[in-house]
This record gives sequence, C-alpha cells and structure tokens, in this order.
Amino acid sequence: MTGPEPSGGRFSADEMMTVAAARALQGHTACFVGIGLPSVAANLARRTGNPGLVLVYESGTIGARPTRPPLSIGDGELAETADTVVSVPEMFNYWLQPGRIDVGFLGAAQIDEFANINTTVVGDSYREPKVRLPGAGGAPEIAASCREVFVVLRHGPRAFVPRVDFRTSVGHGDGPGSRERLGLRGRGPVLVITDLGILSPDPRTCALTLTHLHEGVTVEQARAATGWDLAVSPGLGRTAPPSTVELAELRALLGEDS
Amino acid sequence: MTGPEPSGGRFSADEMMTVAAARALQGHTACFVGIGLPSVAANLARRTGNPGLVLVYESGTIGARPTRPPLSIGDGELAETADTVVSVPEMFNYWLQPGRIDVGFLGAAQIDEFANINTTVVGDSYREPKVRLPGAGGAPEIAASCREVFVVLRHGPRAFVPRVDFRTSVGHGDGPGSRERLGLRGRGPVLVITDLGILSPDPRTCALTLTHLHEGVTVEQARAATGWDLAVSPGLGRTAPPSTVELAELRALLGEDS
Amino acid sequence: MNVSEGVGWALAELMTLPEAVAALVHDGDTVALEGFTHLIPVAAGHEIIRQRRRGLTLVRMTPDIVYDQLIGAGCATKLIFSWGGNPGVGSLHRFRDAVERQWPGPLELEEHSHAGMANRYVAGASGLPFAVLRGYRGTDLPAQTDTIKPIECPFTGEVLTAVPALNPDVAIVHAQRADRRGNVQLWGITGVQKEAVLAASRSLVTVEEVVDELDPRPGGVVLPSWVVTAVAEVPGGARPSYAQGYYDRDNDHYRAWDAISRDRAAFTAWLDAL
Amino acid sequence: MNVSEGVGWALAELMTLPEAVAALVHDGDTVALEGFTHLIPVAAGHEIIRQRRRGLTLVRMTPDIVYDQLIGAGCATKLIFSWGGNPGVGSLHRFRDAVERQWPGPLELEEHSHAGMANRYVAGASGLPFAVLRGYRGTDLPAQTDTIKPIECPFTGEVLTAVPALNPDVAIVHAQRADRRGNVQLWGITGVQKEAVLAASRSLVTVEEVVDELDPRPGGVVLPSWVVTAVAEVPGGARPSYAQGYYDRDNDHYRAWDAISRDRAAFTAWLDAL
Repeated sequence: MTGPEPSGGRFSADEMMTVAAARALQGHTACFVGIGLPSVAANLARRTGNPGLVLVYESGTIGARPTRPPLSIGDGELAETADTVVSVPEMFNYWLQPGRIDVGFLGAAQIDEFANINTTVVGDSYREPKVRLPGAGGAPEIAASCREVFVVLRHGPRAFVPRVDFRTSVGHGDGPGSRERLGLRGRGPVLVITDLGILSPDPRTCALTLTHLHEGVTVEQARAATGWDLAVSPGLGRTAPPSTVELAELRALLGEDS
Repeated sequence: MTGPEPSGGRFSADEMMTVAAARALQGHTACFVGIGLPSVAANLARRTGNPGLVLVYESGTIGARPTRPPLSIGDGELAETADTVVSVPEMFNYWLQPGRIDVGFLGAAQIDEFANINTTVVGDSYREPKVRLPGAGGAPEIAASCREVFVVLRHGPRAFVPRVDFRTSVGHGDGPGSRERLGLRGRGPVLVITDLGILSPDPRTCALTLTHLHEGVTVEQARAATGWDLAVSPGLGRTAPPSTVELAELRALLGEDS
Repeated sequence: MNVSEGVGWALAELMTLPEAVAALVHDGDTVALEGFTHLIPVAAGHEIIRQRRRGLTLVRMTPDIVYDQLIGAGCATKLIFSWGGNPGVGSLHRFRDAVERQWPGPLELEEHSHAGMANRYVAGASGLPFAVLRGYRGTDLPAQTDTIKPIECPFTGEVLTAVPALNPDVAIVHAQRADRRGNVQLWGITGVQKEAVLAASRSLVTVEEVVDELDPRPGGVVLPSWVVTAVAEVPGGARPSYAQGYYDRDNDHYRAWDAISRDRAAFTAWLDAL
Repeated sequence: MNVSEGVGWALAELMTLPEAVAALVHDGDTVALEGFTHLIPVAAGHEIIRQRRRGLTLVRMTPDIVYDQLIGAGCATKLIFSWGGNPGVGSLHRFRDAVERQWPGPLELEEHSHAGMANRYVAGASGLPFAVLRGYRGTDLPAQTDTIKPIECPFTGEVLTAVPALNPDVAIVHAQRADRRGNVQLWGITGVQKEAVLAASRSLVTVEEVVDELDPRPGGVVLPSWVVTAVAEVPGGARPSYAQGYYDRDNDHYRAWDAISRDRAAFTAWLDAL
C-alpha cells in the first residue's frame, strides 16, 4: 500500500487510520457507509483520490455529497445533496441485498481472527450481558451482501478477541468455505484497518494477518494489541504516512484547524 | 334500489347500466377502478352522489380526479390530478392486497352463476383457444382482496354462461364456503350490474339472482339473456330511471351532447 | 391480523396531541414510533410518558433518545428493534440500565437487523404474514428469537430467511404537513414511515403545520387521510431530531443527553421536569 | 442468477438508439420493455424490429401495440405477461393471430396476473429467487404454468402463493430525461420501470432529452448512472404513448391501430414501411 507524498508534519494514529481507510476506497464505485469512522473515511475518499465515489447511507440516501461527516447516518445534508433518496425498505431490498454495492464499510466493537463482528453484547450471556451494545443495525446484511467489506476500528486486545462474544455479522465464519456454505454472496471482510496497521484474511486460512504497519508502529505492538496469536505477512509493508493534502482535507472535513 | 327524480327523457340501456353502477358506489370510500365501463361509472359517481370517492387505478394513481374517463388506466390526467402516485408493485402490495380498498369494480368477458369471471380465453383449450382475450391484469387480486366487488357488463347468453371457460378471477367459486376455503378475504362479487338489470348472489346458495330490472325490461328478457336458469328474487325491484342530473353528468363526462 | 378490519375507512381526525395519545395509545399496546433519524415523533413520545402508559411493547428500528426516555420512565416491558444507540454519540444508558440491571424494570428484547425490521414492516403493510430476505445466516441472532426462520424457495430449493409481519396496534410518525382533510405529506429521508402507518391498526401523525393545500414536493410521500386515524399539529414535534425545510438536527442536544442518561438521578430529575 | 455479476459498475454510456439495440439486444434474449401506459419505449421496440431480432422472450405486464408489432414482425417466440390488449380499444390482433393461428409463428405464453408480474420484478430487483403474494388461489392460472406455486408461512402455517423472480437479460424503458453522466429521471406514472431496470443484467433507457442538470421533480424517480448500461436520446420515443411534461397520449393512434392490426396484409404493409 503506497500513498502520496508524505506531509512531513505530525499526525495522530486516528488520522493515519482514517487516511488509510480512505485510500482503500480508490477505484471503487459505491460504498455503503456505516456511521462514525467509516463515514469520515468515505467522505475523505471523495475529497482525495475518488471524487466520483457514490456514498450510500442506510437511511436511504444514494450519492450524498455532505460537506462534513454527518453525526448521524440520516442528517439533513445527506438528503439535500443526494442523487436520490429511497425508503429504508427499498435501500435494503433493491440496493444492498442484490450485491449492487461494491464496498461495505463497517465499524465494530469486537472482531475475531476470522473477521466476525460483534456489535450486540459483551459477556457470556445474551440475556444478561456485561455490556449491552447497540445491536446489528444494517451490519449483518452489509457484511453478507456487499462485494467486499472493509472494517475500521481501533486496535486493542478488548476489541481484537479470539472469538467474538456474539456473532452479529459474519466475516469468514469458522474459516475457509464458511461463507459459501452459508450462501453469503459477497467476499466478506478483505481489509481491517486500525490505528496500528492493516490486516487481511490469509487467502488459505482466512485468518486475519498483519499486512501493513503504520509509521512508527512495531510488529510487537500490533501483536500485543491483538487477543490472538496474530500472524504476520511475509511481505509486511509500511503504510505511507498521510500526505499534506490528505491531512489538510481530513482536518477540513472534521472542521479542525490544519 | 331507488334513485333520484326521473329525467322523463330518453336514455339508452348502456346509460341505465352506467347510472345504476354509479349509484352503487354511494357511501363507499375508495374504489379500485377497472378500465372501460367501471371507469365511466366510478367517475360518474364522483360527479353525482359521492364527490369524495377515492378512485384508485392499477397504474398507481390514488385519488385521481379526471375531468373525463381515461381511455387507458394510465392516462396523464390521472397522475396530474391524483393525491399521490405510487409504483405498480406498491399499488398491488401495499394498497390492494391488505384489503384497504372497499370496492373493486370489474368488467368481464364471461361470468357464471357463481360470479366467477373469465377474461383469458374462450373455448375448451387454453393452449388452442377459440378467442384469446387480454388476460388477468389486476382482476384476480382485485376480486380476492377488495372488501366487495361490483361487476358491470352487458347482458347476453355468450357472456352469462353456466360455467366460465377459464376461471381468471374467483367470484364465489363453487358456491357456499368456497371463498373461505381458498383464504380469500374480501366478500367477493356482491352486485352484477347489466344493461337489463341487477343481479346479486343469493345469501344461501351464492348463485346470482335477479334482484332489479331496469325500466322496460321483462323477467323473460333477462332470463333469455342468461345462459343458466336464472333465479329471480321474490322481492324483485325496478331500477329508478336515470335522473336529469345523472344523464346530463354522464353525457358531459363522455363529451356527448346532452 | 387482518389489516382491512382496522384501517382506512373514516378520514383522519384533527386532534390535539394529548387527545390523540389518550384516544389511540392504551396500556399494553404494541406501539411503533418511526422516523429514521429524520422526523422522529419525540413530542408524541413525551406525551406517552406524561400520560404514564405502562406495559407497552415498543417497536422501532433505531431506538434513540426518545426510546431511552420511554424505557427509563417505565413505559415499556418489551422492545422490538434493530439498533439502539445515540447516533454518533454512544450508548443509550437508560436502555442499557434496563437490559443490564433491570432498572426501572426488566425489558424483554426482540432483536433484528435493519433489513429484517424493514421487511417485517413491509409484510405488515402488505397484508402478508411474513417476508423473505437474504439475512441473518451464520449470525447468532436467530438463536435468540423465534421470529427468524429458514424458508426454502419452491423454485430453486435455495434456503433463505423468513421474518413475521409487524402489525403494531398504533404507529406514530411525524411529518412536515397535513391539509385540513387529514392528508399527510413528508419529504426528505422518509425511512419506513409509510410502511409503519400502513401496517398498524391505528395511526397518529404529528405535523409541523396544517395547511390549506399540499403543494407537491420532490421526494414527497403522501399518506391519504383515509389511511390515517388522527393528525395533531405539533410544531417542533420532532426536536431534537429535525424536520427538513423547518429546522435542523440539534446535535448538541444529542451530545448533552449522554450525561443525563448516564445517571439515574439526573434522568429522574429530567423526568420530573418533563 | 446473481444480479451483482452484471449490474452497476461502469457508468451508463450515451449511445444512439441503433447502436444501443445492436450492443444490448441479442437473438434469443429475454427482453422486457416496461412502461405502464406512460413512457412506453416504442421507438426502441421499432428498432428491435428493424434490426430483425429473432427468438426473443418478450416480457411485459401490459403488452400493447408495440408488442403486437414485435409479435407480428416475428421477433418473439415467447411472451411473459399479465394483460395483452389495446387499452380502451380492444384486442391485439397480431397477438391473437399468433396465439389462435400461430401466425407468423407459434408464441409460447407464460401468463400471470399484474400482482404476480409486479412481484416477480420486485424479487428480481431484490436479488431474491422468489416473491410471496396473496394471489391466484382458486383461479385456473396455476394449472397453466410451473411459475406459480403454493408456499406456507413458517410462522402461521397459512398457505400463500410464490412466484419466481424475473431477471431479464435486457430491460428497456423510456424516461423524460438523463444528465450527461447518464443519471436518469422519470416522473408521473412510473409503473414498474425501476424494478425492471434493477432486475435486468443490462439496461437501455431512451430519454426525451439529455440535460446538464436534473432538477428535482415531485414524484420523480432517479436511476443512478451506475445501474444503467446505456442511455439513448430519442425525442418522442414513447409515442403514441405519452411522456408527462412533453406530449400527450395519442388516443387516435391507438384506435387506428385496430384496423391495421386486424388484417395481415395491412399489418405487413405497415411493417414494410417501418
């Protein structure tokens, strides 16, 4: 993963994560955008490498061009700037389900070695959870139906767990062949982008493998932040630091001083 | 069935039929309107006794207020004057299927003693028909789902047959209990309005029975025009002739000189 | 449930909000307040709290702060939903307190994905007992409910997922406008509101204003008066969410709710002041 | 059929109508020309006749005079439909001649009701193999096709009807406008056009005009460029049907077609002059 000319300036780990996520959207047509980090990254992609990227929000807006990332997935600016606004049932049935969207962009509370995602409960019991999370939202069908899925979340042992407490959205299930057996038609998670680096499922084992480290991060740090014995790609790369333009656009997008 | 003050003037059998059909719509909220005679009658109803009647056309227009009866069920004036226009799938799924429309108004090529309707083929063989008719259109589900169904057609032995050659739309099936066994939730045909009189299913046998004769028509004429042994209601009534207002409005609607 | 028994015959009645909630929402009802981020019927939710309804089954794709409030106020015994959070901010702490610590009482959950909930409303609006989707396969959701089942395509043999129709006793939505006959118009993000109203036995629409004539709007959805039970004029009735063309989303209010919601005492003070 | 293999990646190409028909419609294809009375893609149908396509399976809810012409011209071997007539006028005589007397060749029929056809397109657009409806029960239609089957609700046990998805090779529709990027806009009665385009592997939209900017319209439906294969500017391309905002339905043309259609010689002369 190579990037444009580095900025030379300072940037945060979150900024690196968002920039890396935005870069991954280059060459894609349409992105189903989850709330939060995915929304910032998708909007940054439109301002940097992929101005034609079609942003699809589950609230029903297709082709939204917000000037800043919405707090919710249904802010007014999304409808005002969209190519078209459809009902929520139409969004899920006509647009998401048939595999018309090429990238689904999700966050997660927990993710496991096979990139299965938990956004439902933390703890052993669904009925008596330690922490009740928001739940599924659009994620299970985004993870099932988009041609590819990117996941973006901060790296840490409480998030990167050997096995998610609750399988809200299926990544690669129990490993090779799982998605096919379940009849899931998209390829599932192909990239997990964190504040430390980038992980991809190993083509043979489906286990998430470290493929890139961000500037200044070591393999040991990434492995310590992962709750399973993280495999490292033999071709481990270094993410290019954010360029001046990327950083300026990101900060402008967030309404921060650059 | 009593009507307003008679016109005293001359009128045709078709005019009598249309006026009788329009009168039947009094007190109803929404009418799913088939093309041709039903459309003229429903529009006449809006101009005479029931100005608030909501006309629903299968093309997707709800609450259309055309100034003259459309040639097709999708003329431009329907959309321009409607309260709302919905897609064709929405019309059938959200509006017709749940039983939201109180009257379905149908024509027919053939109708039988149990008010089953044929608009598909004449002849013994579906594959090699004597006459190929247009087919089902919206009729099967209109007949199944509207709270009540009115049928309007000209009376004659080729149309009023003992058993329809093809059951396109179910009236009362094979008689009492048929609709319930099929899970059809509307009451089915409650009135068949012709150029000779009005027929209703007998509450006990479900067989169409002559309940009203139009002015100048005899029971023998009606029986001769019916392909089965037509029962006559003991309380057989006389349809009031069209009033001056009804006739004037009908002719104005058709663009004819009154 | 036969939709045709309950819907669509008389025209909508114009009422005040307290009258409408008193007439339409009863203890023990299944009540859906819909509005996907936009046009959330918050004022109607507050009126339900004020009228102290109890034992409600609350339905909503995206329970947000108004459902946090209804749950914290003890109106609900069950929640049917697909995503319960404060969008862009974090948790719904009253919701979490009910699920994690049964305060102010236990809350039964019937949990779905958005795709499942949307299709349940579609089935409800369509007079069908169930809907079919590609969904849930391989997830842990089906094990927690009897409202997700496999279904086989009679043509291809492929196995898909069925979910049962949602037919609330009452649907409550907020819209920009109604005319004096009770025809309702909304535009912008219209979510699942049409389906919720058409699926329900009774419906209440709060509106920003009642006008003489509904001029057509791009993206507008019209609910004819004869499928709506009651209309109440409630300007600002969607705040702190927004009403496109009237006012913007009050993002600060959503952020501020976090602190109130976190603390039972702060919440109780909020409730007493409502 | 997996919709995601064929649809929605490149932007729509602007082509001439002859180019577009040559590129998108092949002998033996399943082709749907949709438009419910309004916006019927008549010019595209005529171009298919001129390019002498053969062996087509034609799909359309309401085959009207353009399908009478395609059938009479010998383009079709099968028709999937729900109502074949000249609206308000009478029969389609070329259609009848094909069914009743196999002229100019036999025509296989796959016959449904409107509700069934609409739901088949919905399933096709939704990436599902089938749709469920309350329909056909007690009628003679199921006996004539293997595309109508009973299905049981897994929650209530109620028996309903299933119909398989329609996924044409090509969908052709007419719209009022497109912009230069190929985004398409139509309004008025929009029928089943969105579903037909989304269900098909390829799509052609003929438009009244290509404009710089699509200003939003009440009742407008937008098909984004990335779900459309080709756009061709064909002013008057829906005549004798109509294009709301552009021209009215030519009812006299529909009435006049009756005499031409009744007679093989008159029809052949019409065909030669096309």
